[in-house]
Formats: sequence, C-alpha cells, structure tokens
Amino acid sequence: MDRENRAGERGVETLRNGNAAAERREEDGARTESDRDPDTERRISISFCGGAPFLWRAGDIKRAREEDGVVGALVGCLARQPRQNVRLGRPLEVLQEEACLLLERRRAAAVQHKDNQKNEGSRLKAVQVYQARLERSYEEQCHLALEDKKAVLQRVMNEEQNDHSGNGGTEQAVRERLSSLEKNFCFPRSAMAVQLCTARAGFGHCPEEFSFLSTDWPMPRDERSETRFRVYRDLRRKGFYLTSAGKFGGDYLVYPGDPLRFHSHFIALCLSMDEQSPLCDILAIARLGSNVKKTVLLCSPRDLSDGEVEGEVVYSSLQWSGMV
Amino acid sequence: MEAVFQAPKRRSKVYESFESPLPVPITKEASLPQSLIYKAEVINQHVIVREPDHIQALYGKGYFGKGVLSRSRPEHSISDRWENIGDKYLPVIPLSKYQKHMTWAHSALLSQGLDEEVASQVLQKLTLPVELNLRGEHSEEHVEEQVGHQKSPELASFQAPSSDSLSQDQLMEDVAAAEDINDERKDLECPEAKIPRRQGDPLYDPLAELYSQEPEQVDPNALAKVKCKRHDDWIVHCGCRLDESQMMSVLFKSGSEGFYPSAARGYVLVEEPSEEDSGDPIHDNISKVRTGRLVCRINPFNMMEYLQLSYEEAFFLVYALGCLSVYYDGEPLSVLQVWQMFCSVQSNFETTYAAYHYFRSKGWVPKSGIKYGTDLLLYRKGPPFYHASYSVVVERVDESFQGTPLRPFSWRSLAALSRTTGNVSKELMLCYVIMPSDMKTEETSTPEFLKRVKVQELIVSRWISSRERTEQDDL
Amino acid sequence: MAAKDTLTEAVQVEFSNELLSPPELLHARSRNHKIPVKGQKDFLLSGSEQQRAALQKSLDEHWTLVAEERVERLGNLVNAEWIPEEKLVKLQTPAGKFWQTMGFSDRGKQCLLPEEALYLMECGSVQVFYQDLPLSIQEGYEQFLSPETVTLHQYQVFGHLKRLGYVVNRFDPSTVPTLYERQLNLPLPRNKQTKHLKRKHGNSPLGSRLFNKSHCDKRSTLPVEETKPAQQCEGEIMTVDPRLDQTAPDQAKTEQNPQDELMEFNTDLDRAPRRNWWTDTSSQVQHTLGQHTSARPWDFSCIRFPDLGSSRAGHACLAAPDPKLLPGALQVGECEVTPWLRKLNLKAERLSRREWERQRERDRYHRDINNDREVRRCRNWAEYLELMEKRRSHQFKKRPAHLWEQDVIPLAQPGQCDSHRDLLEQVSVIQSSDLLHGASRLPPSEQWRICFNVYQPDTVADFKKSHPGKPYTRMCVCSFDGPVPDLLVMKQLSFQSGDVPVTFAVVDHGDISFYCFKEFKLPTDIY
Amino acid sequence: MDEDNTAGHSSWIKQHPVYEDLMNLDVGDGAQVYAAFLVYLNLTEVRGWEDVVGVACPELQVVLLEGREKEGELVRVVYPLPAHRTVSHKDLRCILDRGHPMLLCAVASDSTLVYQQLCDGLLTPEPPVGIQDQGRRQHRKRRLQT
Repeated sequence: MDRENRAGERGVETLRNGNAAAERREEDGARTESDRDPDTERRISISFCGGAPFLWRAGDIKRAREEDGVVGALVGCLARQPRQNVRLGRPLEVLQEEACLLLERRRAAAVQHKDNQKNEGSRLKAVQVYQARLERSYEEQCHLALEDKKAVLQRVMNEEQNDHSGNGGTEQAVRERLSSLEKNFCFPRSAMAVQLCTARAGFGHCPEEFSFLSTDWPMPRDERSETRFRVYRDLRRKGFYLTSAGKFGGDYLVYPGDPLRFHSHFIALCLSMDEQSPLCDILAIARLGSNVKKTVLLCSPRDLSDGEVEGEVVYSSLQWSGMV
Repeated sequence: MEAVFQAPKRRSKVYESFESPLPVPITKEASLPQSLIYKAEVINQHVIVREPDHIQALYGKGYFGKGVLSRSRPEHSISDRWENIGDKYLPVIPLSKYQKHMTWAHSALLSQGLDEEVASQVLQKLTLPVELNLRGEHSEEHVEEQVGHQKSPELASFQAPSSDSLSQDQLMEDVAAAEDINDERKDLECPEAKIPRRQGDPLYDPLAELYSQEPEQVDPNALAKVKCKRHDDWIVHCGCRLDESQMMSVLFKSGSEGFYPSAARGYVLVEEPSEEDSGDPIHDNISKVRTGRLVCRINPFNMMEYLQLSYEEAFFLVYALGCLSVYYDGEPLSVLQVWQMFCSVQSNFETTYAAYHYFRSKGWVPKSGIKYGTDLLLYRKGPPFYHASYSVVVERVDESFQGTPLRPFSWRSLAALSRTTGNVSKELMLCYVIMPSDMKTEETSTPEFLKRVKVQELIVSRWISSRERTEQDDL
Repeated sequence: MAAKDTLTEAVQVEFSNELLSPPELLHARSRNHKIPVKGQKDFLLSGSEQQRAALQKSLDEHWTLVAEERVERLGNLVNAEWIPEEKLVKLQTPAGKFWQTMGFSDRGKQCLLPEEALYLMECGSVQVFYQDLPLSIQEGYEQFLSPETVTLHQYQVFGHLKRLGYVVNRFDPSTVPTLYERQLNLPLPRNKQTKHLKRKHGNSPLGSRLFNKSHCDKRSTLPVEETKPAQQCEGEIMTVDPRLDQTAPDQAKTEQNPQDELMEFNTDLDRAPRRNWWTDTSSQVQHTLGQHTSARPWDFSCIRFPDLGSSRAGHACLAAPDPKLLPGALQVGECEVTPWLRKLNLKAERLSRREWERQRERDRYHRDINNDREVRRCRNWAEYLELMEKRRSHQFKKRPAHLWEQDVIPLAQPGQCDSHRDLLEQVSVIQSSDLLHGASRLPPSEQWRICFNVYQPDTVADFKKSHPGKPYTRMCVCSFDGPVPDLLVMKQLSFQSGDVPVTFAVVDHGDISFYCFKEFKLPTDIY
Repeated sequence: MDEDNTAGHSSWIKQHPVYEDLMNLDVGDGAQVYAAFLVYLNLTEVRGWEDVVGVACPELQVVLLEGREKEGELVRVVYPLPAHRTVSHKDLRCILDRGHPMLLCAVASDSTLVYQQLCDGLLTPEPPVGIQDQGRRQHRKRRLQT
C-alpha cells in the first residue's frame, strides 16, 4: 500500500478541521532516518497534566531527544508489554527545565486542550465521522483478511504446480476452496483490530489545541527553579545529557552521551552561591558519590551582572579524597 | 509497625579481647583503688585526656574518645619503619624529621622564657647520640648508665628521667632541671614519682601483641583504594580487614615481623647521611650502629598520643558515670559547669547529648557518624568487635512533635543518606529527642532536664519494588 | 476564562498523526512481543564508529518501542463510559479478568475508578468512551486525573505497583479497625468493608469522597462517642502489651553464637515503668472502672484486670463489667471462673537449659541483702536505715567535691553498682517514646494522606474484593520536591493506618522510590 | 590518681610552635583554629606531608593549611571545618580560586577527620572497575572544563 493512498484515507477524518497540518504524517520513528523536510521543523507540543510537562507523540519525543537532548522519563505502560516496569512507554514526562529550554529556543509550544463539548452539533458530527471510519476500517480489514487467506491458498497452489508431481487432485481441491472462500468468507466483527490511541487522536471531542503564552506557563519560577534551569541550560550547552537524580540525592545525573548507552559521570547539585548547606549533607552525598563512582558536582550560577541574560555557571567537583 | 531488630554483624576477625563495658568497676566486691576518677582537661574548647593509663582505661573500656594522631584507638607511632638495635626495636625517622622535632623543642624552650643560648645548649646536650647496649642483657637502666658514662655528670642527672619518659611535659621539667643545673641539689629532686612509668607498659603499643599477625606497613594510600568484598564501600570505611589476597596487593613492604617493641619509645633511630666529617660526635657513633647510618638519639619533642573525647562522651563520663574530672585552667569543674561549657561551645549540645546518653544507657557504644554524614554510629560492644549497626541522625521536637529541625531534610538529602547507609550494611535511624512542651528554656541550663525528655527512634528503610531490582543499569 | 482566551495565540490544531491504517492494524496483531535487551553501557564517549553504531541500534530499538501503538481485537476489549459528574467509568460490556481485583458494583452496574480505568486502558483491556467517542490515553490522563480523583503522582504510583502485580485499592480510613477492635480481635463487620464496594445512589462518588477534604473527617462509621475513647488510649495499650517487644530480643538470641559471651537484650528495662497490669485487685475492678469511665475517657493503665492465673486469686467469680466499657450491643454478665481455673495448668514453668543457664548467671550477680552480716545485725528498720546512711556518708568521703558536693551530682557512683545492668538502670533517665503515644490527640493532617492499600502479588489468586483482608502496606504518595514527613506526620499516619505499615512513595519525575519509617526501640544490651 | 598531677603541666599541644603560629594568625574562631591544628598534625605526623604551613583566609576568617603530599608534588590547600558547621559554595570557591586543588576536612569533636577533595570544573570520575572500556582509561580527558 502506498503512502498517498493512506494519507487520503486519513484525510477524511482530519479534513473537517480544515487544517492541512493534520494531514501530515509523522514518520514512524524507526523508519525515519532521512530527510529533514520542512515539516519536521514544526514545534513540539508540550501538554500539561497535573502541572507536569508531557510529550505524547512519538515523533516529538524522538526529535526532542535527538535534536535537543531532552531525555525525560517514559512513565506510561509500554504498548508492547504493558505489565512490567523495566521498559516503559509513552507519555514522556520531561523536567520543567527541559520544557523551559525547548520553549525558550522556540522548539516547542505548550498546548492546552479546550473542551468544546457544549456544541452538540459538532459532537454528533464527530461521532458520525468516527463511526464511518470504524465501518470503513472493518470493511477494509475484512477485505484484507480475505486477500490474506487467498494469498495463502494461492501460494499452496503454486507450490503444487511447481512440484510437477502431476497430482492434479490436490490442486483441484485448493482451487475449490479458493472459490468457496470468496462466497463464504466471514470476518467476525470481534476479530477486527482496533487502535487504542495513545496521543490525542483528532476524532475526540476536544479537538482544538491552543498554544498559550508564557504568562500562563504553569510552572513555578522561584529562585531554586531559576538556579536549576540555569545549570541545566549550561550543562546542556556543554553537550551533556541530563536526567533527574533524586534517588542519588542530587538534582541531575549528568551523562557524557545518550543515557541509553552511557553511564552517568556526575551527580549535579544545584545551589545558589550563598546557600549554606550543612557539612553533614555534603559529606553524605560525597560518600554516595564515591560509592557509585560518580563525581559530585556543585553547580552555582554566578550573579548576573547588568544586562546579562545567561550568566556563567561555576562548577566544583567533589570527590573521594582517598585519605582516611 | 515496628522495625525488626537486625542482629549486629560481628567482625570476621577480632584482634582484641573485651575488657569491660564501661570504665568503672562493676562489682562492689573489687577492692577499689582510690583513683577512680579519670582526668581530662579542656584545651582550646576540646576535651583531652593525657594520662596514659587514663587513656588506656577510657578507650579500652567502652571505647571513649579517639587518639588525636590515630584513626581511632590511640596507637600512633612516630614512624612506620622500625629496626632492631641490640635488644631494642626502635623507630627510624629521617634526619629532617628529627631536625623538625629539634626546632619545635627549641621554640618551645624559647617560649618558656629561656634565652637562646641556654635553649640551644640544653637541646644540644639532650640530643647527643646515645650508645645502646648491643648485647642486650639489660634493659633501660643499663643504657642510661652507659649514657651517663659518656656525658658529664650534670647531663646524666637530667637525662635520667628523660630517657624514661619523653613526653613534652617531661621535657619541660627537664628543662627546669637543666636551668638549675648549678644548683646540684635541685636536679636530684627530679620527681620520679610524678613521671608516668612507661617501661613495659603496653599502653605505648597496646596492639602490638594482639595484632601480631597483621603487617603494619600497609600503604594507607593503597589501602584507600581497596573495596570491601562484603560492603559496597571502601575497606577503610567499613572497618573490615583485608583478606590475604587483598593484602598481598596492598603491602608495599613486608619482611619485618611487624610488631612494635613495648619499650624505649623515647629513643629514635635517626637516618643520617653517612658522609660526615670525622670528629663529629655523630660520626663517632655511626660505626656502632647497623649500616652506619642510623643514629640513636633521644627525641627532644616527643608528641605522646593524647585521647580526645567528644563533648557527649566527656559529659557522659562526668554526669552518668561520675568517673571523670574535667579541668579547666587547672581547676576541676562541677557537673553543671561542664554542662554549661559544652552547651556554649556546641550548639544543640542538649539534644545531641540526650541522644548519646540514651544509647549509652542502653549499653551501646555511640561514636561519631561524621564519615557517613550523620551524628552517631551505634556499635554493639565497641568498634573492634562489631560493625556499626545504626547510623543515627538526631532531631529535636517539642511535644507537638514538630520543631525547627536541626538538620532540615529534603527527600534528596534523605535519599543520599539512606543509600550511603544501606551501601555499608547499616540501618539509618532517626532519633527524635522530644522536649516537654512546658519546659522553659532555662531548664536546659542543667542536665536534670534530661529526666523529662523522651526519645523516639525510627528506622528509615527503602522498600524495593522489583522494578529497582531489575534496574541496575545505572550503577 | 475569557481573559485567557484573548491571550491565546492562533489556534493551532495538530493531531496525532499516529493513526494506523487498516493494513497496519491487521499487521500489528502479529508483531513481536519481545522487549529488546539493553546492552552493557559505556563509560566514556570515545567517538568510535563502533560506539556510534551501538548507540544507533539502541536508539532504533527504543523508537520502535516508543512509537508502537496499542492494537487490540475488538472482541477482547471491554467497553466503558466516562461519567465526569461522578468521576467514574461505567462498564458497557461485561468486565474481564481484572474484575477480581478492581472495580465495584453500583446498583447492578459495574464501575471502575478513574485510575483503574486509565490503567486498564494503558493495558489495552478497556476502551473508554466519552460522548460516544473513544478516549485516547492522553485524554484519559488529562480528564481522569485531578485532585478530586487521584493526582498524577498517585496514579504513577498506582500504575507502578499494578504493573508489578500488586493489588492496589483506595484507602478508606473507616475500614481500619480501631485499636480497641484489634485488641479484642473482633471480626470486621461485613458492612464495614463492603460499603466501599456498594454504595447508595446519590452519594458523592466514592473516590472523590475519600480524597475530598470536606469529607475527610467522617472517617469512622461508628458513632463518635464510641470510637473516641478507644482511640484515646491506644498508645498506652500498645506499649503495655509485652508481646510486641518480644520479637526483637528473641531474634537477637537466635542469631547469637552459643559460645559467645552472655548477651542479653534486656527488654524489662525498657518497659519497666508501666508493668503494673495484672494484679490481684479484682475486688477493686468494679470501683475503678466506674470511676474512670464516668470522669474521663478510658485510661487503660488505670483499669485493672483480675489475675486469674495466680494461685492466690481469691475471687473465683467475676462481677459483671461496667457496661460503659463494652462496645455497642455486647452484654457480659457475672462470670463464674472456678471450673475454668481447674483446667489451667498451674504447674511451675519449665525452662529450657539455656534459660536456666541464663537465670543462674543472673542470680550469680544478684546479691541477697540478707546475706549481709551487718544488715542482719540490725534489729529494726531505723537501725537498718542508719546503717545505710552511714555507709553512704562513708563513701562520700572518697568522692571529689567538685562532682559530688554540688546541686547536680552524677547519676551513678563508680564502684557502687553490682552489675552492668544495675549501672545502666541507674543512668537510664531518658524514657523512650511510642510512635502512637499521643497520636489520637493529633488532628488529621490536611497535607498528608494515605492513598492506597497494597496487597502483595502472590495473594492475587485468593484476593476477594469483599474480604480484602489486611493489606501488606499502605501508601502515602508524595513529591520528591515536597517536604519530608516530620514526627507529627508519622504519628498521624501510623495512627490512621492501624496495624498496617505505611510506606511513602516519593515520585521524582516518573521515578518512584519507596521509604518506610518504622517505629523502633533499640534493645538494651547487657554484657 | 592524685589531684595535683595534671595541674601545672601543660601539654605538648599547647607547647607546639605550630599551634602557636596558627593561633597567631589572628583568626577569631578558636574551634576552627584547633581543628586546623589537628589537621596539621594528621598531615605531618601521620601522612608525612611536606612543607605544611598555616595561612589565614581573611575573607572567611579561617585558617587554611597548605602543603604537599610528597616532595615535588603540587601544593594543596586544606580547609579544616568543625563538623557541625554549614558551608556555602561561595566559601569553597573563595579557597578554590586561590588556584590549588583543595581538600575539605570535616573535624568532629572527638578529632575524627573526614577529607573530601574539591577541584575546579568538571572532573571525570575514574571508570568503575569491570566496565568494558576500562582499557581506554588513559585516553580520557581529565578536565573537560577549566
């Protein structure tokens, strides 16, 4: 089946939104290697759930990681094997800092979903479209299933023919089955495959998404998150990958490359220059660092001088001294 | 739900025997010597025990304090290289080190008010090479005789005590004696009785016999890089001892039997360059010494190891056991004075002491938890016998069970503590000291308020859902 | 809302373009179900081609997994409908296997709580419709999760545990038996547990009620007058029960090497001050009880129970207890215990060899005052006191004045204790506290709430929603950026949870760590 | 023991010229100075460091120690700090910016010492033993940033 065709299929549902963007098909991650067509420059959508920034679409997640180094954490059940915790699936929960940086670079837009359920007319229309689509899908699956069966029989027949055993009887039987298949084939409705969409599908009831202004950014910007953000941005700029390091007692785990393939080198602790920490806390995390063979990194942004937007960040490495 | 009590982990090898849980006699029957009261003094706000047998008793019975020059038990020696000379086994130090000690002794004398010339003279005499009895049939006294023969009578008289004990305290007395050298009466009064006897005193090397199988020349730097096989920790932290295979890789030099002698610590073998002008008194003695380069001399500034007590330890000995007198400027302090002094030098002393007292009175040995970032480590019986079972953070609350925490926790800092503690097979304990809500601030100006305090212990543990078990990819 | 609208930028509709075509749908049914194994990670970025290729391979596998959509046979899906007003999902087709551990019936209708429905959506078991259109997982997250139902963090913990096979239910404080009920070992009344599962029409939805602030105070189904007194005293009861302390020392003993020096964790010392429970003051029972119940809430430390085991027990007949002390409908009359007593084994306790040894050891250090010759010479109490005083003053002379002739004197005097135990007893001036002590007085916390009951996976086979039994633990969900519970919170929650431990699930951007804060009393170690 | 024994004798600690020197550095915080002296003893007597001297850090009002672990090695700065104190990154930078690698040493009231090493920038840790690319150890860059 060629691409045009499929795009056309989908167009039926999405056309009603009158938006050409909907027709675009995000390439399935595994297959995209190729071209950077202008479409991929489209902004990544960040939606919020309980104040946490989420990415839902596989394409967004892939782009955010490969182009912006956003690692985040997958937090949903994995479609392939939902009942385990070793590998998780979409959505991707990203750190506030990751979201902020994407936004700052205008790589992403925060989106909100507006509930338009009040409009009964549009709802009914949407239901109609959904059901029509389902119906078509059933018919096509029915047809495909029949083709499949036929193909199998055809193959058997071909094998028989090539066999030259001259046993025409078998070939005849297959031929008969083929013709009866045409007449009697039944594809039960319960056998139909349906998709349980992960991301918002477009035929739902709140089809409209709004990107909103940063004044509505649902994230707190206190001094601590400011510190964390400046450190995050600076380490990203140096090419490191970062994930949350709560269970190691720090703010970020810092990786030299993609965390999928590399061990982290640092446990970053973000603190403002003047913040007083109990010496005990410093000792505890330094001990932990030595146990897990990571350097503890004290990270503090310097005070911004006038007119400066992105101040320097000061790093100090804290390591097991080997002196006991 | 109560946490289950986990049996303390015995050390796989124990190198000493258990003396007594506490440094006080615990049977009435024992005919008690008068001297049950140990002595400590406050030196720049810290509590120091100097009396050798007091050090011995306080550390040996209940593991109070820490040697200021040692990692725990006071067992520091001036050098880790020792040689046999005649019947003696003496530490070898480089000349530079010896000279440093001479400089120290010199400035100490100066600050005592001696003038330059006298100080140099005294020091020069004191540091002349010593000839040792190579046949070894006699011990110290014999050596002294020989020394005496060589020297002028005055010198001999003031050296006699010095060779017996060369703590810095002693030096000062020697100097006093030397100053009065013209007054022949006076130096004879040099009070033998006051001098702590050290000959044959195992204090000077309490572990020599017990640790005989353990090589002493383990490079501390190498040791610092060995991981314990049982704990996810450095061997120097968890206190495990090396097994044989590890030992081989760590040892940089073995060969000597590895024990220290138990006597004659005042002497050192100074490693000196052999090319020296003849006629020099040093040179004269070289031939007598093996290899011709080690010269036996008296250490003019012998830094005998002291025991330093934490405030909590000191106050427990004073208040709970009534067996310690703390001197300040030469005056012994009352219980209340000690309390008030410690409260003023360490913030939250009331709280940390309450926790210390609580655990001690349950028979456990609390030591500083600083190496794991906590307040206390709790040992059963003492560090030589068991690994610490608990790493304790002390908090203070009032009876509404809230209060400004001494150490504000975040989940992050708690996670670090919990992991650090778990990695070394200890449990993390939160110890809440609950102050009665009607207690007035002035009440804590006396330790009697402890009788109204309650303590709540909580064990913090991580529950491992199986995800984390399979998720070990991130070290 | 209007103001916000004006701020929004141009409408930008971008739907998921992840809809599968019918051929893809059919194809998906036969796709691989294995999860690729992650290889050993590298430590340093070498820039080598080999390293790059390995990364690319991992990433490719990763994106395949991430991009995969759920495709199910229609026949395997349970259909359901989201009712936002009730914050519930009602099933439209019969429930599947999940019904054993999830869901509840409401007037014959099978319902799921939002978190259950969302989890089942993620598992590909349930398809939820809203206004006749299917909800995507994203819409499920956005619509089901809220402070009124469960929060995102709570759902993440729920999902984490469910994926591991645990049974997870919402916690309802009223299903926790009061301490009094637990003491009496009363079976839970059926309605108490099942009301959770069947509810009356018109009530606010069960889920929202549990987490709704306005309802949180109505935690108990029992009338307030009845439950309160029992709760009031729980702290005291807990500590008095000697069995509670017993496990620790026993374990210590079994771990001990037999030839190890004598070690005894003295629990007596720990609870000595309150051990006056069983006395033979049965004659006073009636009196004491009446007095206390009328005046103020129960204080168990004051209520005396007859000692029936003692051979000296004078009263073989017990008077009826004060009805005020009994729960609701229970009636207890006078009780004749004589025949009962005859059945009791009144023979001396038999000790094992080790126990004998230990007792002998203890006796060795115990000196009988009557063996003291001087004491025996005393003819009366006054002389004895005089002797004691004389001895004391004699000792005083040896003691340094700066320690002993002051307002504050040491707790013990060197050489004046018989044994380590005596000495420790003398210096033990700080009492230990119980986690439940005073907990009933504390108002329930607004900020900290128990969310879930958790049952272990291996109990799933026998799990009955109507009789869930005692949970393995209860979960309190909190954020990694939030505060750590203080002692007050731990008291409140452990009081609320009863005899089930509370675990704190701390969520750090999808990563969950669990912490327990368990009450502990360090045993006294005597050697 | 007789009461009069200790009185009058002074300990070598008080006699030690280095202790006097440290005291004379004019730093008000006596506990910190004593901590510095304990660390000094540990470095010189136990660890055999060379050229150890006390220096005042007027910004922090503390005594620091400078010395070399072995002759010919780089000078290191040690910051001794009583264990119950707090510390800020600014304090640490104040010392690090002197240009030497630094050790932070916590000193407990029983004289227990715990050293931690601090240096400027991002110092890549040693690869854990057992990780396959162990052989590439020598290729790694120690400093990624200065």
